Amino acid sequence: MGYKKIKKDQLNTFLSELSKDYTVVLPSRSGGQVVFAPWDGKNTDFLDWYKNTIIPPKALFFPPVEEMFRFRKGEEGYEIEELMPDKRQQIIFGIRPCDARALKIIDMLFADTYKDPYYLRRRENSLLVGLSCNEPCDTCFCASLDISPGQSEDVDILCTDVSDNLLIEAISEKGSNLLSEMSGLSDAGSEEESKAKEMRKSAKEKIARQINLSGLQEKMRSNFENREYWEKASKKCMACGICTYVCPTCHCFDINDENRKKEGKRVRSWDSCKFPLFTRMPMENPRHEKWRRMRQRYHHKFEYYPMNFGTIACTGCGRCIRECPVNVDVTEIIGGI
Amino acid sequence: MENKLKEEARKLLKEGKVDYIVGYGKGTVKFRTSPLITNKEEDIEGLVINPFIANNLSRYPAEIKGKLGIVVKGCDSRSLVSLIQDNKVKRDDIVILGVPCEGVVDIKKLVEQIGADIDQVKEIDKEGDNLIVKMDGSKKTVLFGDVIFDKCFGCEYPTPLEYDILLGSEVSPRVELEKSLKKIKEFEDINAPERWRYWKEQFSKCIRCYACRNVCPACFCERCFVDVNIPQWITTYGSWQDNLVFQLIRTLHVAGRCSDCGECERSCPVGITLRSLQRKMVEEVKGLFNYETGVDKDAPPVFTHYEATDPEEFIK
Amino acid sequence: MVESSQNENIEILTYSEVEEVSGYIGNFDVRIRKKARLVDMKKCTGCGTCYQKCPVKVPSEFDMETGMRKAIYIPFPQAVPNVPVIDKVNCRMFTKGKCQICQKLCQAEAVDYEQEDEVIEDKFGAIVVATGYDLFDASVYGEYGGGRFKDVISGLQLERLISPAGPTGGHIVRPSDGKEPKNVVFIQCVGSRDPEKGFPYCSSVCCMYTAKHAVLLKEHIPDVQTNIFYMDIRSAGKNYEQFVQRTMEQYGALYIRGRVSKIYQRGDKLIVKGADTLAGSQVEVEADLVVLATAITARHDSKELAKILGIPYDQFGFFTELHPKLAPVETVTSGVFLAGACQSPKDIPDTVAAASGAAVKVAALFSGDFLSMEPLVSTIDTSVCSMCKACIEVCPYKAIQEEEITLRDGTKKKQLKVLESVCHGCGACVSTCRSSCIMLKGMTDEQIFEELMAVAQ
Amino acid sequence: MEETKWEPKVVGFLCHWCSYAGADLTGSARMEYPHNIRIIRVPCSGRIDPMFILRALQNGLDGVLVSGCHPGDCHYQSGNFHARRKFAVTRKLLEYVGIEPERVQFSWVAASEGPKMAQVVKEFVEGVRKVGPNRLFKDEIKDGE
Amino acid sequence: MMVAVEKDKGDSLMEGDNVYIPHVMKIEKVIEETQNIKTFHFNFKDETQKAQFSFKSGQFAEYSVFGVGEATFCISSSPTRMDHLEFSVMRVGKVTQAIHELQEGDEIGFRGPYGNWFPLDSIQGKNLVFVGGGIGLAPLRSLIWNVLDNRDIYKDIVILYGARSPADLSFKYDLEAWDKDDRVNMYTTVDRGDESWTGRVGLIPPVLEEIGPSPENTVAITCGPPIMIKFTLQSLEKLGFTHDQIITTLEMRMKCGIGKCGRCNIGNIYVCKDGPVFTYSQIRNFLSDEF
Repeated sequence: MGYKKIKKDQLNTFLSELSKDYTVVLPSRSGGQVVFAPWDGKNTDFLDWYKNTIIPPKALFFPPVEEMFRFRKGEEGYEIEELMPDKRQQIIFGIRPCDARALKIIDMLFADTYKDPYYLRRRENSLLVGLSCNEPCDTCFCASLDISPGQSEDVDILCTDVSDNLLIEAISEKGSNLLSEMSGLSDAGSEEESKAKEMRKSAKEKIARQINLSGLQEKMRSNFENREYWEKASKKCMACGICTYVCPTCHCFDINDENRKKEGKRVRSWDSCKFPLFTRMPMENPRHEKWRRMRQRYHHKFEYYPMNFGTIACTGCGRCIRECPVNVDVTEIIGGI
Repeated sequence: MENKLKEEARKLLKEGKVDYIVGYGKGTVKFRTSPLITNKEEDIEGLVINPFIANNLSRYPAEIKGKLGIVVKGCDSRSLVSLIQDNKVKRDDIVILGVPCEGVVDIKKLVEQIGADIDQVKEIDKEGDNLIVKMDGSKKTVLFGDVIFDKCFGCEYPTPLEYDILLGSEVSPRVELEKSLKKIKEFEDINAPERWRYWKEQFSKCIRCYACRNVCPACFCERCFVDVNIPQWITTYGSWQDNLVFQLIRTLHVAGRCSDCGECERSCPVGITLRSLQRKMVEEVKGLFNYETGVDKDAPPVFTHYEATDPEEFIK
Repeated sequence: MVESSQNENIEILTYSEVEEVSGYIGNFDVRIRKKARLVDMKKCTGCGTCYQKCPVKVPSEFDMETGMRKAIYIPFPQAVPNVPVIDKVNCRMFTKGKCQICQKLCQAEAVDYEQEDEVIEDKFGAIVVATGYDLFDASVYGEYGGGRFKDVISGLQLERLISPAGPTGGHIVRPSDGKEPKNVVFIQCVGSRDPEKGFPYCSSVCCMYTAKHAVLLKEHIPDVQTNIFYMDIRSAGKNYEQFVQRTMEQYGALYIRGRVSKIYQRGDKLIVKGADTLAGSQVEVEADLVVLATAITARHDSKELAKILGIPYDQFGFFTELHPKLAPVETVTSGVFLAGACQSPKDIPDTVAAASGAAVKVAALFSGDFLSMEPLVSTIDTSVCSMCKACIEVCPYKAIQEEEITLRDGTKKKQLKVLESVCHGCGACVSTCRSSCIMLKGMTDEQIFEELMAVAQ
Repeated sequence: MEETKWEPKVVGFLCHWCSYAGADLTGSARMEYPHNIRIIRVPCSGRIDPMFILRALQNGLDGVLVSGCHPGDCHYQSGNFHARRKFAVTRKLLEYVGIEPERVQFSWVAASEGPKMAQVVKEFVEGVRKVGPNRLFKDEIKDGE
Repeated sequence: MMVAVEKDKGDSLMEGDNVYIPHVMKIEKVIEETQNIKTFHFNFKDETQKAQFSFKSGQFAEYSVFGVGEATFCISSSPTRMDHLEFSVMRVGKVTQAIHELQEGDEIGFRGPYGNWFPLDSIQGKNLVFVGGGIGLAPLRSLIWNVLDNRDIYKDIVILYGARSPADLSFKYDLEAWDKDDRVNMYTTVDRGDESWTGRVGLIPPVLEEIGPSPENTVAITCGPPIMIKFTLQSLEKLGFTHDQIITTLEMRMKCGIGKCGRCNIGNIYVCKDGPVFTYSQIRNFLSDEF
């Protein structure tokens, strides 16, 4: 499928055409924070300032708070009304390659053995339009997880910002069908393609930070018992939930009921293995100490997930490094094993 | 000032006066420092003092057992003293290395001032009262006073009141209260329903990561009231009502112990203006009971004793 | 006094002071300092030669300076135990270093100058505070002579003069020249009901003892004329009013309703100038003797004692009872009871009633080996307590104490414990505890939560 | 509860020894006070936690009255003194955050002040009626309201 | 002699697509075992669901009290007696407290069955030693009745059940039934007896060693509080049992029950999806100092 391109100032028309039968979601900073929000129909200046959102796009599929079903005590007992996400298709515009890969990673878990209806329904209803990174952040280290900032197979359509216009490339079959229906796209010339390739190469070099994963699994298994290492690594950690909530591949959750007897909702919400209550049982709590919880988090991502699903549950987006109040750095800890 | 700190820290460790040194180490992210907690002498070299030392280290003595040598700025030292008042830290268990602080740079303000992204900035160094910001190819000077945290404007005690070793000469307080309270005054001018709607929006962003609680030195409880499930006062999932109630009760718990170190607002990943709540309480407690946090380590905590002349005009 | 000294259940510790009280109801640890009286109680036979021969004479506190006593003395003849004490301040042996007359003369060799204070530490179940009162020092009143006139005496001094065991053997004489007074003036409410002097309250007993004095004076000196300046006579007790009427009618006491503005000396007489509001005229009385009905105040050291016992006191230094109407003999600190004037000025019948009330309360306390309490007490969940001890400071009853336990693996751990017997269930600790690990039984957070849910239905 | 005639529904935290007894006295002295108030008895005003106030408002109650003994005659000596400090700070915070001050009222009512209790409750309920129903914690705040 | 424990069992997924929606069941009977343990008999409200439902002993389910929350308990009745289902609860927290307040006729949410099960086929033709502690008898009970219902496939069976005190002995009616049943040798012990207790007194491990079942062609199945399991495993080793011959259930905090929420994750296995039934050898290799 040849490359398409569109002038950046025509992006507006392109998006409004899309939003006829899709809800378009793209990065916005109206509320002071960079978040994915439904398009307000007008401004598309995010191309100039957008690096990445604080809360990852996983929140669009696995929201921080999600109502699962409503129960009501009728005359002859409880009725349950399922609260499924609405049917409307949505387009996530501007998702970065690292976040797209992260979605692919947690797809595996949510689909393993028991299908998670809420997450998978939203995934089926949405179409990812990726935006390759030209200016990676200082905290990014996606290169060392062989995710190239400029290229992504995990999206349906990939756009690359080539100075004045946007190179559009259909990746998935769904993406190409959508592109074929779209009008107002002209074929990209070869020099745009070469500029895009060279942009991608330069973006990859710009990534200074990297994480050394060589022989990680054996190293981690042997280092599991090394209590002193984990205690030192977790001494400054505050055991808050930021690193797990801003991480695109973290998927742990908690299920609670609304606190009313007659009628209420069951709610799924994010939870973090960093909190002591995560594994607290009436008799004892296997992971009461802070260092055990930090060890569990890193082992789950870099040892257990690869054993179960064959891929490391980290995409090097660097959010946990940037957002951590005390600057605990995963590359330092994993590198130091 | 850094060399004096390293020298003192090494001495403390060598003489075995302290088990751990808690100080600021170079962060792996540019222009950020990260707490450095070590008992090995070779790590002491990593200690730094620069205009980016934002963390409030007095959170650690409550967690780490044993004797600690701890580096504190003005506001941190007041949190430490408040912990001593709360019997959480024994004064002779800690050796306080006081840093007279001229203010800490707020990266968000710096980015606004220079108009470029922080990743482009290669180097920042401080000369006298302005900062030289070096980017690849261009250089900008910014007035230091324009980019420090709001809290630093209203700082009455830049030099720690309680210290064993002072790492530099005293610093005169920079009491520009109206700048420090600008946000709070602005906020108070809008009418009540608007204010409520503002907090409703703010706390619908909250994802309950509890960073504001875990970062705050005044929040040292073993088990927080939020984790109580019999009765379930506050839901564990983040509905905006419960987030707001959680923060209001936390603010009341911290009132009288908050030294306005601004860590809660700085750490909040979704950028909720928490300092407007806490700083308001600092003003109220000073106004009502003429009590300032962490100024006198023998004074009883403000809510465990009372005066017969406490204000009560609001009580019918 | 004698009867109680012989009762084997009662141990009398005189010349002793309570230094420290800790623990709680049923388990008070009390440290008592039995000061050295320099006379061995076991050997002394009470013969009295020592205090007859002692060369030193000092004004006697018991007789309110109307009489004298020796450096080695017993306060009054029927004192129990009948063993003298040596007053180190005035005894020549200590001021000049030599004398020892009493030691030489004492056949029982009971005098021992090297005797040391003895400290007794013991466990007690309850404490009854009956430390009495002090008299207000009227010399503060310039208009009554400011203490310059010897013939202006207080009611208690007159009591000593009337008492047969007193310094004048019961003969009422003027302290200045020893003559019998013919014209006596009594002035009521000296210090009492006077906010400037800091005693706005009525001492409640002076009207009655002044009436009694007027009667006794008449009996001792048939031709005496008593004049009593009063504001209003408080005779509320049983037959009290009849007694006052009788004083007026049978004993010719002249009750003048008005205040005395000045007393000055003229010759050997004291001129008392005052008003008579009923007649609406000035009055001047030539008196041989003026008796001031001075106010009853709390003991000068009552505040220190209250701190030692951990009981509250009011602004005058009187100890505060648990409830003015419903629990006048108990205090907030359970196990500590009050009897008599130390709680508030009382006359003898009220004091006896309060004392028996306190005694019965103690007896009730000791009746069973378990203390039956209201179950409204709080408990601390020590597994989540972060030891900030705010609850200790907030508890009005000091019911939360720190204890040390040894865990299974031998390590020692400090934790807080609520003393069920002391806690009154006010709940101040529950709302102060920020991590809500204190539960008040009967008023738990869960109950209030359910109530709130129900109310909002 | 159809909306035509909205009646404010308020809760009162009364301390057992004074205010609760005062309210009792109000009743026994046949004095009227509005029926909108439901009373929750607490041993002392020191027992009242700001969480109760916020929970009451979150449950949709239109007002919270907190009443205790006059300073000095608290049955537990210092309960109301500590409470007074806590209420002072709580009130300032609630007002700052945008909760109408009339919704949360503090008062001292002694056991003997029956009439005062009736008067405090009347004034309080009128104040809440003026401010209108409590929509604070509702999700859909329509702008018109 | 490795006792294989199957890992994937997608087939028994009952609900069409949404695995989180519980079934509303009616409680038929409540038995007060001890002052903090209760057993509930419950049943489906409509027959169609009941017909499709099948489970194996050792599996657990998520029980929800609407408005309070969900909790994880094993199904303690035997699959061979499908007239009703049973589960037992010890009162320890918010949800268990709410469950204890349920009476007959009330309704309860039920989601499951989840997890793997006792390897029925591979223990055929073997001697069985059941060691249960306190509430630990609940999962065992399901297997014991299952085994007794087709008794002849198995050799001789030893049941050892212990509790802290006579008052804490639960499932007394089962204990008597097994005591009278001569096909089974039944031992009951209590840590501390009281005046009315005539039976054996002593902790489970020493009593187990005293009974001394031979490890020859035997499988031991044990459940109970962590401390009891720790010492029981030691005494089993002393008796010569190899780690493959010991099967136990692992106690972990569970919420979703389907291997997603991350709570019960130890090593690369999810106790709720891949367990809770494990052989001791399996536990040894993925478990380290966590327990």
